[in-house]
Amino acid sequence: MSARIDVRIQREDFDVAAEIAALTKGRGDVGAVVTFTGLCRDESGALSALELEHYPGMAEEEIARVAQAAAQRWPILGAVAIHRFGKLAPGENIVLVATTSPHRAAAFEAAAFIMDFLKTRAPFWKKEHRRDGGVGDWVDAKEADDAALRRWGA
Amino acid sequence: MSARIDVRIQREDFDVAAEIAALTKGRGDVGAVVTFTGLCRDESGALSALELEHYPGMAEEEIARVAQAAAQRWPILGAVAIHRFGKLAPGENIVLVATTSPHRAAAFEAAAFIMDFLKTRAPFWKKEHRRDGGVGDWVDAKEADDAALRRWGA
Amino acid sequence: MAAVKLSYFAWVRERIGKTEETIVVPEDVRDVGQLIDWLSGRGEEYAYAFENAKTIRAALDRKHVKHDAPLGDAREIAFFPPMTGG
Amino acid sequence: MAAVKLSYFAWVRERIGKTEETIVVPEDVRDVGQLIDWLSGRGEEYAYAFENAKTIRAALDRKHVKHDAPLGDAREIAFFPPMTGG
Repeated sequence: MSARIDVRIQREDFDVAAEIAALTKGRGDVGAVVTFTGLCRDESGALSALELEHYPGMAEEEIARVAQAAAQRWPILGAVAIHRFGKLAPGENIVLVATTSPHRAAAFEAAAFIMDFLKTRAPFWKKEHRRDGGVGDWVDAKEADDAALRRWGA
Repeated sequence: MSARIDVRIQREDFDVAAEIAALTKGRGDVGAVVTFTGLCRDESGALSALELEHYPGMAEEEIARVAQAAAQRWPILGAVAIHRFGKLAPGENIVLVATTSPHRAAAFEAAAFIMDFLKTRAPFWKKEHRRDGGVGDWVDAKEADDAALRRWGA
Repeated sequence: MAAVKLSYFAWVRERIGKTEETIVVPEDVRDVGQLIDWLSGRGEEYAYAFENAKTIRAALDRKHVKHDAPLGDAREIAFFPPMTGG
Repeated sequence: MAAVKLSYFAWVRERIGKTEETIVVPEDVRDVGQLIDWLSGRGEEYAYAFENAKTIRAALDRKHVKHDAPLGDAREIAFFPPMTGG
């Protein structure tokens, strides 16, 4: 099965419904669409924004490699990954991963796999801006994110 | 964590973007939204439609029980499940499950859990309408769907 | 036992030829399996619907039950094939 | 070795005080770890950025590599902290 893979790195917001429509329109073989949307949290009101820095060029390439790996492992029909950069307020979208497949298990697993690897391999870094006016710390990488990779045998 | 659970059984289509907006609007604690959309496939061109029969009353109650079980097992903030009935053409939406959580693992697992149990417990039945004009068979329940429950310890 | 509403769905409904009916369950019919046996004796259409009794699912007052579940004071009993929604 | 473009991101960039620079790597600096050691000797800002060398990630021509990766004929070498996207 040859999957259509689409990766975009952009400042602007994305439209989940439009991405689902692009993956499914005019075809009768898609039985399952899974989307993951990651949003900026306010950390109990402490944060005014997250600033996302990325490595242009490598960010696209690395996420595409992750999506290709998912397409080799599961019979998915398509995958879209969009990652935003710049300063994002709480409640704003950060990342979208959408996968399509004839059946649900492949769509679910491929989407979770892409997110797990994207988290630890895509060259993005988050800096906190605090509501009290200070520029806070760079967000630390989480052990839980490395642990999440182990279930995929990585 | 008390999750907002919303179950609807309806003939009309649903709007994934509107459901995501309803789950996330005005709150800073949602870090992850997972949606699953199940669509009518055409089975390589053989099908003209699926006709979905359901048990009114029990369908809502049973899906709500499944969603409540997910909310007790994972720290989700909200869950929406919408299941359509009536005659649906290939490419049309059948079912939507959307879950929200601070972190991605709970949202992914709760959505997959709800779909797995909905498949084998929600009182819906699919009848095939064939493109050659005949009314085909009732779709058989799949062993794979029962197998999917085992990973949740059921 | 009081009058009980029976509902049928999918091919169980098609084989029996009705969506629902109200019956009075005999005293000696105490659980779901016994009700299926008793219904099967009511006519060819019931015998056909319940010919593979093991595959038939049942709900008492809109809750899934096994065939050994006592009917108790259920008001609504439904019979249907394994579910294929989602 | 030819001129190589170095790129720095996140707090590595902040500590070094520049986003990128072009350098000529000495002959005896053959892998990523040796390059980190050599850069650390170029000034306080580099020493600070690389003080916990083990936590620093590197990419050669936009591909993740470990510290024992030979520099080879890479044209672009990047240093950054563990990623926190998604």
